[in-house]
Amino acid sequence: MNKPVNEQLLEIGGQAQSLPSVPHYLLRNAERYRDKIAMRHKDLGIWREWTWADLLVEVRRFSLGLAQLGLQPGDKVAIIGNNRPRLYWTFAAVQAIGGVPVPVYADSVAEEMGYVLDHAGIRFAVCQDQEQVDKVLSLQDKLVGLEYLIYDEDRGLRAYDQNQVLAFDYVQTLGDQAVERDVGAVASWCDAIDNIKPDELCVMLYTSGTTGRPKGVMLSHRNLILTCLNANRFDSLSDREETIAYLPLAWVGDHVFSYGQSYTAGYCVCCPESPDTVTSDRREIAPSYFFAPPRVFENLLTSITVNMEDAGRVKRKMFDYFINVANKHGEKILNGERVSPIGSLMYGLGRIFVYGPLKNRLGMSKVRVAYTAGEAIGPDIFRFYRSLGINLKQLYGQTEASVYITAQPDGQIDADTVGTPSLDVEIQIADNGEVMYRSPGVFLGYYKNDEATQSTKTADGWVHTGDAGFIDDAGHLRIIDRSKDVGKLNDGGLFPPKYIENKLKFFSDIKEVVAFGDGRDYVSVFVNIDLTAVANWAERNNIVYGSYQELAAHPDVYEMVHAHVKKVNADLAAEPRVASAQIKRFLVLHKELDADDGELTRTLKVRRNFIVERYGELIDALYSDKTEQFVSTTVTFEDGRSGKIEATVQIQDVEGFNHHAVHSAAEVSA
Amino acid sequence: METFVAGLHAFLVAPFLDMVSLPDFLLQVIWEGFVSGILYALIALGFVLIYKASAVFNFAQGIMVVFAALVLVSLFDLGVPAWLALIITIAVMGLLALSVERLVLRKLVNQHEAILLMATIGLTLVLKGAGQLVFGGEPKSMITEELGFSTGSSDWEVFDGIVIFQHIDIAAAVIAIIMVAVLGVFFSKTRIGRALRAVADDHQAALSVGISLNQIWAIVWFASGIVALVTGIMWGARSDVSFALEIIALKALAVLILGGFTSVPGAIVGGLIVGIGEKLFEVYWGPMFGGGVEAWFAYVLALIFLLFRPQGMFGERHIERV
Amino acid sequence: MFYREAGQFKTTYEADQAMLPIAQDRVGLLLILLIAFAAIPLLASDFFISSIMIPFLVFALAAVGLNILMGYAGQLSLGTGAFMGVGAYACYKLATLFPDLNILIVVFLSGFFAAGIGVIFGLPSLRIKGLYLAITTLAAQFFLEWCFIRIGWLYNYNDSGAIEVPQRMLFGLAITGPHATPITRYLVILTIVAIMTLVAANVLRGRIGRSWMMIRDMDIAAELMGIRPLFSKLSAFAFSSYYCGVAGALMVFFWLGSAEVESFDINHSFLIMFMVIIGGMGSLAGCFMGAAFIWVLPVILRAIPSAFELNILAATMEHISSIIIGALIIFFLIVEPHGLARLWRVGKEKLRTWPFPYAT
Amino acid sequence: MSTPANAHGDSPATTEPGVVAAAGDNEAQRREQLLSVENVTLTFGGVKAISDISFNILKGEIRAIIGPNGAGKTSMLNVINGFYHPQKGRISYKGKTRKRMKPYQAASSGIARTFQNVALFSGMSTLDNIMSGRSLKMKRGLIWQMLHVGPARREEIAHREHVEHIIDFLEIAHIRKQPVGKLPYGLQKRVELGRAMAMEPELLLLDEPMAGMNLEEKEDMSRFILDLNSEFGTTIALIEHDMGVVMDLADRVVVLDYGQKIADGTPAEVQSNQNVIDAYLGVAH
Repeated sequence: MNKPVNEQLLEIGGQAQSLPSVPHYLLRNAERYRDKIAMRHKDLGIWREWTWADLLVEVRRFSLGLAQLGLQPGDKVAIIGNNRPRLYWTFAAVQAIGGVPVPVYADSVAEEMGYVLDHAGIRFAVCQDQEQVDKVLSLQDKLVGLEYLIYDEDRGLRAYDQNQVLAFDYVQTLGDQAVERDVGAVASWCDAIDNIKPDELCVMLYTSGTTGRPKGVMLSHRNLILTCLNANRFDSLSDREETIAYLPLAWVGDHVFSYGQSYTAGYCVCCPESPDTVTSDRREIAPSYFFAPPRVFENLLTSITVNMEDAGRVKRKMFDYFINVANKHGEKILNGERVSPIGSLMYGLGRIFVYGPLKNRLGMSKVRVAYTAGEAIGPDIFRFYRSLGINLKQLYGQTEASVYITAQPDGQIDADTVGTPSLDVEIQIADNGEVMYRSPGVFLGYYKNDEATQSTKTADGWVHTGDAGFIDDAGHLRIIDRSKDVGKLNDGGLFPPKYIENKLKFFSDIKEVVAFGDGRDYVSVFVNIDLTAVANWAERNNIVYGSYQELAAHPDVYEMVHAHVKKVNADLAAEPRVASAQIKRFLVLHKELDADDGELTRTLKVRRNFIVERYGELIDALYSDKTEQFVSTTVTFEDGRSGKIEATVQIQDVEGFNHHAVHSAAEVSA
Repeated sequence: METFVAGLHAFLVAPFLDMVSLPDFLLQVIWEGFVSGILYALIALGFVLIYKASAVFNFAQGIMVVFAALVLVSLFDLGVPAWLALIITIAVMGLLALSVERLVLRKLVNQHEAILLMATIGLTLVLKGAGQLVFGGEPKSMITEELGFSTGSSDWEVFDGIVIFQHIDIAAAVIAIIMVAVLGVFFSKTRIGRALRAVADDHQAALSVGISLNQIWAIVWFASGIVALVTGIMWGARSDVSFALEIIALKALAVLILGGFTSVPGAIVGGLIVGIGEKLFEVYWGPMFGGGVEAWFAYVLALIFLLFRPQGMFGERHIERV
Repeated sequence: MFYREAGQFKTTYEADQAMLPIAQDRVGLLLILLIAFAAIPLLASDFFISSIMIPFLVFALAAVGLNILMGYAGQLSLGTGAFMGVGAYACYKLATLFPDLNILIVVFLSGFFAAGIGVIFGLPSLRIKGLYLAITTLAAQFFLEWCFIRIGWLYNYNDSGAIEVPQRMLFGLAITGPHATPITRYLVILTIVAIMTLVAANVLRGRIGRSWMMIRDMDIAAELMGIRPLFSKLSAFAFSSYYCGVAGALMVFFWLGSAEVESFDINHSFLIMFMVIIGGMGSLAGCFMGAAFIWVLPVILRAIPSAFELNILAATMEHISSIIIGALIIFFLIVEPHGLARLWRVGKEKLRTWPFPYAT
Repeated sequence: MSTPANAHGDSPATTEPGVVAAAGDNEAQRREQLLSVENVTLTFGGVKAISDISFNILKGEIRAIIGPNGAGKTSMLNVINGFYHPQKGRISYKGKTRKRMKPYQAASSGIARTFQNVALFSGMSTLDNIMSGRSLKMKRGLIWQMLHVGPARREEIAHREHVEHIIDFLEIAHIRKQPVGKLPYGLQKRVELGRAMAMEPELLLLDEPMAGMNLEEKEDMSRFILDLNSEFGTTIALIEHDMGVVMDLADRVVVLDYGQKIADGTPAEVQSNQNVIDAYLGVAH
């Protein structure tokens, strides 16, 4: 088993040296980091640990067992479940015999899952528990190639057909038996790994596009390894990192952070006890490398705010005071800039009384590098965490790129950018504003979908991201919207609706925004206030109101929204490419946009076309010189009855900024 | 074997022979026991009043007796006329009841009974400290005569001997009887009394009739304050007014075991059993143990009693539900 | 706030079940032990050691004993003083009957006598609960007090009726008797108390301790889970009385030097009970806090007049401290019926969840 | 009030004492009898709580005891686990007949139970509560406990591991270290079930395991009960008010009313029994 790893090196960009496949890294780690902890899992109340040497044994046993069951190179193996060690082992075990792991979103309904399993043509499925096994079994008729189901947790599964549904342990004992029969099995297993070529298919990740069926992104060993090595180098990640794996296995981010980067850097991945205990498990582990999508940071901040509302007055005062201090100085200190002595003294006190304990509660005391990506994060939220001293950064990535396209280098952080191109990544902006990239991480293609592959990846390896953006003066990429959604104003200026809407939505008083402007003279918006936040504000300011409608139409509310819009305009004016997209007119909608009325999708996304149709007269009014407009809307009440809401909605003009005015405004607000 | 038989004889037969041989002395002993039994009963009565209405086991009842007596005597020593001193003492006990209700009980509503007990132990410490601080620790003598009680005694010739009755003892007995009677009337005839009983049965029910629990607590504490004062006067007349009484008052706890925590007649009967029993035991059996058995007789009696009838003399057997 | 636990995780059940699972607590305890074993003997005055530390330790041990019974097993007892007395008299008798026996062995043996007596007076607990039981323990208190006076054999028929501690050596050092230095006696007591507290903590977190708490919290459920009330309650009485007995022996042999029945009277029972209440029922740490509070507070109060050169009688201060302690007991019962230990725990919890008001 | 004879005569599914079978249930016939209650009568100070009731529980089944309030269901459980001693009748458990049994003897013979109003040890954490269910399985003596080394420690750890499986089974890992007193009611019920499970009972008595729960909690609890029955083969006798739940869970149902048995059989049989319908609709007796 201690056969030396074939040091077959890949050369990329003349500097990075790497092994040919991910399983090679397992062999290397089992030697180089033999007794270092590779993985932890909180199971039955305590953290079980596996060293890299243990991990190799576990993976090999399972891999040999899979081979005994007849798994062949090229066979697809579905992996379905939460973040559990055995499911991670499955990746390497399958890859070691040349198979292709296909992680699947565990929470997808049977039908969605059926499409992926069928499309990928899986032979084996490794499932976490009974729930997932049942789901797969219910699809069995459609899945002709499916041979075995292997499960991790045996609860409720003992009575299942033992010829088809096997326990993970059992498969491992099959592997052991193979070794007992033939001592050379281990060696030939290692040989098989040596035969893996860097450009062979390593993993297939299905992306759930906003439209159409999921597409299977094929990544090679080279894609994954080089991207991971570069990422490790970029943030100087070493075998000392600890991270917690809690995001879906099927998501490329988790695959790279919790598998690829861990294997290449040799760091430890910790699996939480259950999805319910992630917060406390994170606190116990205190990861040094951490990733979370913006929504996680948003929810955390909300819970911080809510918790602090229950705190005593003095403590709350102190908390607010130090958070202000952090706002003022925190980011500068984190970026290594100079701060006044008083400022750094107060920040030091804040570190003792607030930031340190807060990071401790959040389990982020030891975070060296934290990333957020996936969608835009509210600048206030982003700055909040940074001001506490957490090195939170943004990155921009895609499944097709093996994640990394751009990332923010330490010390060059701006809430509005997603950073500079990652190592070995080239970026260009197409004429229509679309961001394109080329990198060693660029995927092989979409599985069984050449058409889509060709429309996404050019012949010379450039990939269309589908996002519109531009590179600012500092060389940082700024993403403004999906490129297909970016419209043009009549004066030729860009109109990125999402970008504008998100900027407004980052104000907690504003729940939803619909921006108009494509093919029009100027930009105008519908604003939906956030009832909870505004009601709270109203209460504090002694504003009396009888209904949502009344509150929405209140002059003070308008004044507040007006101020928000003005601030957004100032932001927009600061960026030449979107300066012409400043909001000229807005109105506050008299009712909440509601999925029951068809205004939102069930996942609470705005259905723009429907809204254009339904509120045509309001839109017309926005593009006339009216200052108010009567509107009558049919609504569905909670009990299913329908009725009419009538209102006269005010429309307000907002002043714009020119580029110079912005700078002075920015100074004032600072 | 012989020593065993002799011991058995000494323990089971000889004392009774002694009793019969000197019947006048026996009567005297019983009377003495009867009188101290009445005093135990009075202290127990104070406990019962409070326990019935508020489920508070008032450990401070003993010290309240001392405290009341001390206030009375000290006021007199300061030159206050006896009748006025008595009235002021009553007022002080009222004030005490009110403050206990305000400062302690009201804040401990719905707490476990052990916690309430401990609160009254705390109260005991406060009263004891305050009493000693204000009135000093030395024993004082009761102003028996000033309050109109006779200090003399009468003899009763019987069985060829005499039994001596202290007048104050007779007064104590009479007053005790009167007090029990008054309390009986109070509980059954007056509105507040009936309310008290309602509270004892069911707090919720009492509240729904519109009775303030707080008022009731204040009233029962006041009532047991009065009982304490009377007890203090009687006891003080027989011996000195001193803090040693506090320990003796603990015997009322044994009385409660015998009589039950909520029964007025139980307190009386229990008091008499303990009082007479311990005197008889001390006089006829005590010498066998080297004397001083009065100190523990009551408790051991209670203990033995509990082993056979945990629910008390008048209590009902209680069925546990799960 | 100072409890920053992020990064402390357990990989074994041993670590997870440890008495002090939080690293900061372990450091804290280590500091306390260092102060107790090193700093105090080196720095403190004889007065501080013999009038404050030694009594404090003795009472803390007795409070541990009572707390086992009251706080953990839920059985009220007012007989602690007498159980301490049993230990003390037993120790005296053993020490005088077997002068060559190591005094520490004698001390530990004497606890068994207290345990035996405890079991006898604990028997009623099988049929009686709560206040009724408390009263039966009064019987123990007064009966035993009486025994200490009337049975001359117990004090070797001394004229004084008191027990006088003979001198005993350990490693050539006088540890009891008039020639034992306060520091020696302090260190002996400290070691014994530390070990016995550890043992108590071990028992309390194991099967037996759990069975006591089961009986305390829900005796019916406990019985239906297979706990035998007889064994459970009597073992609590035995264990508790053993601790009280050893505390009593230590009190006489390492603190007072001689004792009469007054040292074991009902007031001492109450004193220990106050320590348990103020310290916190169901908490070993609380025993120490309660003992410190109840013992040290009056010492401080007595020191106040001289510090301010006020001419107040010692007796007066005694009364004032009685009032203050009584008021504090009521105050604690109102504000925090679970005593200082709970306050500490709440405070610690606040520090752990800081800046949040509670854990989420 | 109907007489016992009347009740027997009217109910088609009544079994004679000692006879194992329930009508129409062939599988049950093959099963071994775990417990049988024969002509049990229980009175409190002259008031009959249970009069002349007979029924049995088969190994591995889920047996429901239902009936209106005050029907004597809880008293029946109390009789089974030795908390009440019936004045008349016999109870045989695992083939042995016993007249008087202490609750702790019942516990050591493999009978565990939960309570109608949660009876957790309020001063302890979830973990300790479930650990308390292991009391009977722990053997190490005082000396080892005092030292907390070697065997005592190993024993404690081994039981902790067992308890962790129960915590995992009941999905209560997130409240492992929390004091039970502050938990929501539904979770307390779950912890109580865990505590009973920890005893590894052969017969588990559940007194209204779903009382006061919302729909979701009831579904969870039903799942746990079914899994417990199928995974570990634990025989379960449960009292429940929710007829829907009883119909889903139980293999056989015995119906009590005013301390008497009015029906006994499969859920379907019982549901169509006229006496049962009357009792539930409150027809005057």
